Amino acid sequence: MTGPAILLLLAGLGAIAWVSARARAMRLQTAARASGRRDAVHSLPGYHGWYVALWTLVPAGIFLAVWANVAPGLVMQDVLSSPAAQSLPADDFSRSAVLGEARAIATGNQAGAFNPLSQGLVEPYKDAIGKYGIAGAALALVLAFAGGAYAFTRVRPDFRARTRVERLVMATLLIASLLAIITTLGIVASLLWESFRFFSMVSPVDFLFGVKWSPQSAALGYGNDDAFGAVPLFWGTIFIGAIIAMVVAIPLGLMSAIYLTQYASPTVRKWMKPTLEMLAGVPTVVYGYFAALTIAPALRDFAVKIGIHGASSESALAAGLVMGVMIIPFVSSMADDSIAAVPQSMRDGSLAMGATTSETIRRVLIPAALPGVVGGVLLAVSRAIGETMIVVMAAGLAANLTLNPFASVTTVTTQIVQLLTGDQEFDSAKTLAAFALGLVLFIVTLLLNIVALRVVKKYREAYE
Amino acid sequence: MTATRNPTDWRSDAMRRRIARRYAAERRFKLAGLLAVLLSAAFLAFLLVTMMGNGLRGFTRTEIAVKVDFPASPLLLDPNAITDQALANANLPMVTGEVVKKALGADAEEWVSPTAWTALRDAIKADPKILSRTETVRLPASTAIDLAAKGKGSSEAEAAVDRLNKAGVLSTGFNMGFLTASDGTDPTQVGIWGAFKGSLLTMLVTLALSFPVGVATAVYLEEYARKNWMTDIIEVSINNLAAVPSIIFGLLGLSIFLNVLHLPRSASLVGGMTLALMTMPVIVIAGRNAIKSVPPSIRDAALGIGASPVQVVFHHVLPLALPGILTGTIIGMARALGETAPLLMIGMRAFIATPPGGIVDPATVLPVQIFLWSDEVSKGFVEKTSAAIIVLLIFLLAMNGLAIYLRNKFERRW
Amino acid sequence: GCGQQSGGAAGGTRDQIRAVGSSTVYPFATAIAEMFVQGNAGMKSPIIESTGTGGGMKLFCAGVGAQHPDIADASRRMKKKEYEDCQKNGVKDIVEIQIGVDGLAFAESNKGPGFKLTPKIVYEALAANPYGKGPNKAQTWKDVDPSLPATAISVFGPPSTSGTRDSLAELILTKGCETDPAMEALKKKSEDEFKATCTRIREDGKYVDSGENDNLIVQKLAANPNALGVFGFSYLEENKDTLKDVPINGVEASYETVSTGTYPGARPLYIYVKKAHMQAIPGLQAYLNTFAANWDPNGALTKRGMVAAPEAVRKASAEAVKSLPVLDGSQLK
Amino acid sequence: MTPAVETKMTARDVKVFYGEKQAIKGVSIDVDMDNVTAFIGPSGCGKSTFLRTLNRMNDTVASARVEGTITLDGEDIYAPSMDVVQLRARVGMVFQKPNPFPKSIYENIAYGPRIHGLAHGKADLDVIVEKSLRRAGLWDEVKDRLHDSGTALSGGQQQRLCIGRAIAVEPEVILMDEPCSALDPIATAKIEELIHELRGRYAIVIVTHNMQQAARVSQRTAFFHLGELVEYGVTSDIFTNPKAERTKDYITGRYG
Amino acid sequence: MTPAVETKMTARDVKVFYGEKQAIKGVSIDVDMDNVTAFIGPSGCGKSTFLRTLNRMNDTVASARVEGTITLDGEDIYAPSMDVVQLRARVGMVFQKPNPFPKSIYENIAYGPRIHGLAHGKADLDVIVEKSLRRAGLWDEVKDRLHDSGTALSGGQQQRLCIGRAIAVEPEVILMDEPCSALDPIATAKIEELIHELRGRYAIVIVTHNMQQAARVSQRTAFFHLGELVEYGVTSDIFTNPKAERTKDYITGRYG
Ligand SMILES: Nc1ncnc2c1ncn2[C@@H]1O[C@H](COP(=O)(O)OP(=O)(O)OP(=O)(O)O)[C@@H](O)[C@H]1O
Ligand SMILES: Nc1ncnc2c1ncn2[C@@H]1O[C@H](COP(=O)(O)OP(=O)(O)OP(=O)(O)O)[C@@H](O)[C@H]1O
Ligand SMILES: [Mg+2]
Ligand SMILES: [Mg+2]
Ligand SMILES: O=P([O-])([O-])[O-]
Repeated sequence: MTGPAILLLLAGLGAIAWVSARARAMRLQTAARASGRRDAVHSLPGYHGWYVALWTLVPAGIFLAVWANVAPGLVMQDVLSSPAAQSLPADDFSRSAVLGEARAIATGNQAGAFNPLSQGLVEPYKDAIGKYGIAGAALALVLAFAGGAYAFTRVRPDFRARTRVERLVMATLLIASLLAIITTLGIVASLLWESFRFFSMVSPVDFLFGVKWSPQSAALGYGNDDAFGAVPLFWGTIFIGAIIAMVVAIPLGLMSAIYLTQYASPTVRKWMKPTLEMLAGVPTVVYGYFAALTIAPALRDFAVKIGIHGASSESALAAGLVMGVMIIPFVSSMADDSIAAVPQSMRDGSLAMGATTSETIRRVLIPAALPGVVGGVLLAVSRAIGETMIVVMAAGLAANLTLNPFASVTTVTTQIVQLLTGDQEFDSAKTLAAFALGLVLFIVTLLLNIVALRVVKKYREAYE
Repeated sequence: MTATRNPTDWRSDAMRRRIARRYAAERRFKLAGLLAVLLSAAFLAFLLVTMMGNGLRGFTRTEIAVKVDFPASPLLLDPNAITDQALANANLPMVTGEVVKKALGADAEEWVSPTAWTALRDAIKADPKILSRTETVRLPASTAIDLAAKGKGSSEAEAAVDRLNKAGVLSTGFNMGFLTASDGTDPTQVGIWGAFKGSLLTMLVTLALSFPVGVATAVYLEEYARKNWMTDIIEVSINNLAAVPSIIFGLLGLSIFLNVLHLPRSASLVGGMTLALMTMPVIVIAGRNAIKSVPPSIRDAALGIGASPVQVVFHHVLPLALPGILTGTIIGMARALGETAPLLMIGMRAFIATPPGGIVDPATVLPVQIFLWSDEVSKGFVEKTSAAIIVLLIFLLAMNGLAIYLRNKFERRW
Repeated sequence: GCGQQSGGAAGGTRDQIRAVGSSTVYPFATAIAEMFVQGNAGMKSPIIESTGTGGGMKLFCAGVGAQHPDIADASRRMKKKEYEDCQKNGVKDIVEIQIGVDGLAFAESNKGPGFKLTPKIVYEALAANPYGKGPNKAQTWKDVDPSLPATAISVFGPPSTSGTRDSLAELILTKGCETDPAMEALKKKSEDEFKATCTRIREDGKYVDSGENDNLIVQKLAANPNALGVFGFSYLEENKDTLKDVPINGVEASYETVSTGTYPGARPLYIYVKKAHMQAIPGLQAYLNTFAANWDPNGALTKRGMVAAPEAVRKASAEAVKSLPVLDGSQLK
Repeated sequence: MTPAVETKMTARDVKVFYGEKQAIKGVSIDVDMDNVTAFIGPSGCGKSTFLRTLNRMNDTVASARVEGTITLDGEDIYAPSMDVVQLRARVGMVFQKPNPFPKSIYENIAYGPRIHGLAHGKADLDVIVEKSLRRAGLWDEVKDRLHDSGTALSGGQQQRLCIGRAIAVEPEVILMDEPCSALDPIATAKIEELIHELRGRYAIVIVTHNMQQAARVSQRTAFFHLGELVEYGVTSDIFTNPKAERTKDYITGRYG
Repeated sequence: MTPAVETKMTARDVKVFYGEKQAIKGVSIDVDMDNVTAFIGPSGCGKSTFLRTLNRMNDTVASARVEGTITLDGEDIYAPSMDVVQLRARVGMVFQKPNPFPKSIYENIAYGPRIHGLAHGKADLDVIVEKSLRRAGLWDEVKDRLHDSGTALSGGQQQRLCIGRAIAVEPEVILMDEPCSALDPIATAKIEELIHELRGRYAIVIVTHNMQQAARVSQRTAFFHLGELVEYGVTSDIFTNPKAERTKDYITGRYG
């Protein structure tokens, strides 16, 4: 029996269970209600239906899921004990290649064999798959019937079916929310594990404090010593994401938020706010393309014109500038929220003293909203340093420690992409370095985020 | 206490000057705000205009009308047995070259696209009887001619365009192929359909995974979770996941989905799973805010007449929060649709010239296609890249617009 | 679900050809892929990833089976070490096919000063440790050779996983290095030390490692008139309107000089195929045939900037496509 | 204090804590069937808190903890065997701010009967809806627009809708927490009139901050102060002749 | 109604609209120097709205529109030549909920003098701060912690701080909108005492929903209802001998 067929059958059983249990509950309840006691009836008939249907479906479903993982092993055992399997090659690699091919042919996923050995195994495979398929289906059906029957006997007017069904709903919700933890753990585990392997080749001190970054030469076999000093990357990341981008984004974002919330007419606000939000909706690959093709050459020409000869066509400034623009809506929406969270009474208080609007904003609203704004800026920084495509396309790969915005610097994310695209050898220090960089990036953004949320939360509480 | 102060003389000159100064500062401040808004908007406009300027040309292509005398051509085909394989064996590229040379001169072979023969093939397939007569077929021009016809070509190509124009065989029209074809090597022949379908499949996986989980999590946290250490951990995890750089999710996808679980490389399935992890926290946070904004009085009302907590949520809270949740979901999906970096990590950057058939087939997505084209050698790709960007932007802006519309429409003041 | 089908045992299924490797070969491999699809009705398009020759070799040699690529594109010959790696992982029967020739081109922007270089100049400008005499101090081209302009040295080139980089080391840097007789002695003394001295490139930002995307280098060069770029000849051909060639030893890179081998940077292009995959992957043979049908001097590939191999080599390669001879590892270096 | 009427609910030594903080400090009270009972007292004295213990609405406040015994028809409502959902159907509640569901008027009333399975078929439900709206004194005003949104009604109508909604599930007790404080005088008068009509059919408990209102609608008044029940008795006695000093001070407007 | 005292502000036929909706329907009133004037009336009758027209705080509500004439010392405060910034300095305001700025106590008081340039140097400012805090009856309680945050004070202290803040710019009129409604009885008593002390130095207008409070602190009372000024007169008259029926009903608790 095939997978879809058995699933369809189960679904049908579930539907039957639902309908019959509901009908039975309805009959019983009508009788019970006649007794007049209010608590003679507990749940709506529909809940009885769900209760029985779930008992029919869930155990059988769980069994099938387990079976799907166990059965291939059993099939394999069966096949291996067949006479044709005796001639299989001894080494694991070719052996599993043959078995895999035979299975693919048996299940119709592959047309013909290119290894003659596998042709002989196709029949045993087909037999075994058929045998265990039927066994699994039968067991599932038995379980479905047993579960359904058990539940059906419990349908009584005062049976608390709703409570049971709701308990399952709650359990499902809880499990869903645990997924967030699992993802986080997955990230941490994968980063930690690969980074651990990296740090067994390269000392963490060299990595964190070294000033020379040249993983390519390490890959060429010149040794790992002092090839993985990540300080220039950190600097480049900070220079582009936390300095240049913020110099653009903070004033523009903050002032936009102030203008739109405090001065603009409702019509202007209604149109300009979504317009600015559009800046956040433009994908970063577009910003990257724009930075690399339009902004960077223009900046370079400009730099050369004003006499900076070393200007690179992949300057930190181009990437930072464009990234700053991308960040504007983040800053402005955080600033907007923070300013809006300052109680109206503060504003009234100041205006009633005879302060002008700008005095009120500068001397009361902004100081009062400052924690929120700072939190927002921290979030924006964390966003900027994790941004990848803009720097991959517009920033350079040269690991320079420089203060010159027209020079080329490289960033952590650029290097991660660089190290991992293409070459996928999982035990060279070069590949693993990407994970170490990822770990640093993760930790830093995590800390920034935690601090920012703390600050913002504290601030919110202050006005609650 | 010192001697009582005199009442302030608000009419004194000093005071008047002071007030004038204060008003001037007020105007300056307001102007600065206005400038900030305008500057930001101007940047957006500049970006869009640049993309449009480059990209609109990408939606058109230049064709050369060539008179083909089929019976006289070196084509050995039986009009009654036109199969794909027969066409494939007929050496059409060579035939096309000959035909073009015959019609337009010895150097004309360079003027049509290297894949121009497909136009010939399609013409024969559409009407095999064509083989017995002379017929004009429109062949796509080569990149050089195409660019020159659009005013961006080299001097030689421009001379050729002049000649063709004089002969009256050159025409520029809407490039349907750009919407229906997939990746390719010749810019005049590429299209976005493959990448677009890849995006679609990827988004489908993302949505199927992140929406139910995200909503369930939001409901649990907002409505049922008691405040304890576990809820705290869940909350912190979600808030942090929302801020984790996307590339980290790529690393996760690479090391877990590909290297541990051995899921297929470059597939929409893995792309979708990776992006789902990224999108889920966005949905959770939006969902929680939407749920939070449903006033407690509604819950009280339902509880007060004997609805169970689960009924309260499913009958009242969720329907009311749905617009907010959908808004958040659309925004999250829009972000996922524009995402590039994590997908590079899991190999969705290969050259794939046929659209994916399912979620386990190798695929690429629109933003990655843009990234790949931006690195192409041929200059014809510049306008194609911008054109693809326009398509992507239209989708994203439409999604964001929809979200804003939903938000405004259903924004309730309780 | 899917993990069990495609992973686990090596069988599984894949009905698309998968090729990885050289960015130099990439445009030709994709062009062939396209023709393959058009010429073979119903075939799915091959998947081709540009990872650089070295990166491609690593993926290629990782094993036999659906999850490993069928073809490695290379802009240099397979190295002995890579061959051994392949053998270790069960990739026993490898077929080597030379598809054409490429030139390692040096280029500058059309607005550039017009460099004229020799391997010696290049070596002295780019080596990390010229002639083993300590770190490279040259800042401007003039420091290297008085005939050159006093602009800062700035060379965009491919990364270490790339065959182009290997070719740069082998065809140019080593030649330049060997102009110093002391190096001969060093070579005899220690092969490793010789290699390090002659091929290691400086890392102080003068040589800018620009990733696998040669096109990016092209764009950056166009924007930066004082810089030099190193990449495959086809890229230069495609961008003649913004870039111009920099002659080496007075020889310009052109179709003729490369194909005849008079250009010092000429190098062969290869593809490597797993014999074990020939029957498992539908269309693999047809894909190779498509290559063979298009690598002639007036074939489709030369239109895309590849230089056809000499007649004899083409004949041998065509034969290889038919008979699929297994590569003998002992010939490799 | 010991009238010869049927006692519907009793509370004995009820204490309510919000976390550490005690909001109700041992209150004992009897609510009987034929009277309207009013809870008065200054803001924050615990009137709402105590009211909400009577139908276990305090269960929804995570930090709240209730001690003592409360019975409905002699049955302990905090006993594990008590099903909260049923309890709340039997002890209905009307809130300070009218809170109709953002659904049609019809659906507002029909919701309760639906989830409790009280109606068999559409016709049955129609009957329940009409009856409940009539009892809530709203039928004539809304009978032509049953499918308009409940939130489109005026405040006073909304509050009557909420009362109708509570009535629809056939409760035995109706708790009202300042049901008129958000309404204008005319709407207030209507609700007060409605309470008069409902009296006797249901045991009614009403919290109010308006002493005049307490005097007008109730027969029994309980005065709370700082979480304690200071005085409980016949309404006219409390207002004309309060026994406790605190009650007197409150009634004469010394605080609150 | 025509006492022989100095009239500080006059309002003539003032109408206020919020968009379409009219909140004040032609109110004329005189506020004089030596008396405390109380505005009473049920919730939503327009007390706050009218109060806010007196220092043009309604300008900050986009939808609000004011008609009629209001003068301060005979000068039309809605005339184009009137500078709002000055006006608000001259007509100070204290709000319902204490709203100190989240700055130090010192800075809260110093804010007004600073922006208006009333102090010349630090010493001068110190003097102003001390004097204002003394007048607000807060000096002794806070003199040792002038640099603590103003929000760390108790509610009553915060409200006195807000009064001190208003005083610091030497206003001529002080408007108070239910200044005690968020305070406990003891803090309320302190504020009422303060109002007594300030009387005569400033023209004071106070909105209150507590009639006892109006009776205690004011000499003139204006009763508003549905946007109209129903009755205005000497406080004791209004409370003991109201002329209008509505006033009487309100004072005896018939509505509100
Ligand atoms: N959810 C809660 N958590 C903590 N404390 C609470 C909560 N609800 C009420 N309280 C506190 O319990 C006390 C009694 O509150 P309650 O709402 O019962 O007073 P009330 O008499 O109804 O006042 P009001 O007339 O203002 O409605 C108050 O001190 C209040 O602050
Ligand atoms: N910003 C506003 N926009 C629209 N309507 C408003 C606004 N502020 C007040 N109103 C309306 O104007 C009317 C008078 O309101 P106002 O706040 O002046 O009343 P009040 O007498 O102060 O009441 P309370 O005692 O509740 O403070 C009310 O109907 C109110 O709803
Ligand atoms: Mg209450
Ligand atoms: Mg008011
Ligand atoms: O990409 P390469 O050709 O330089 O290996």
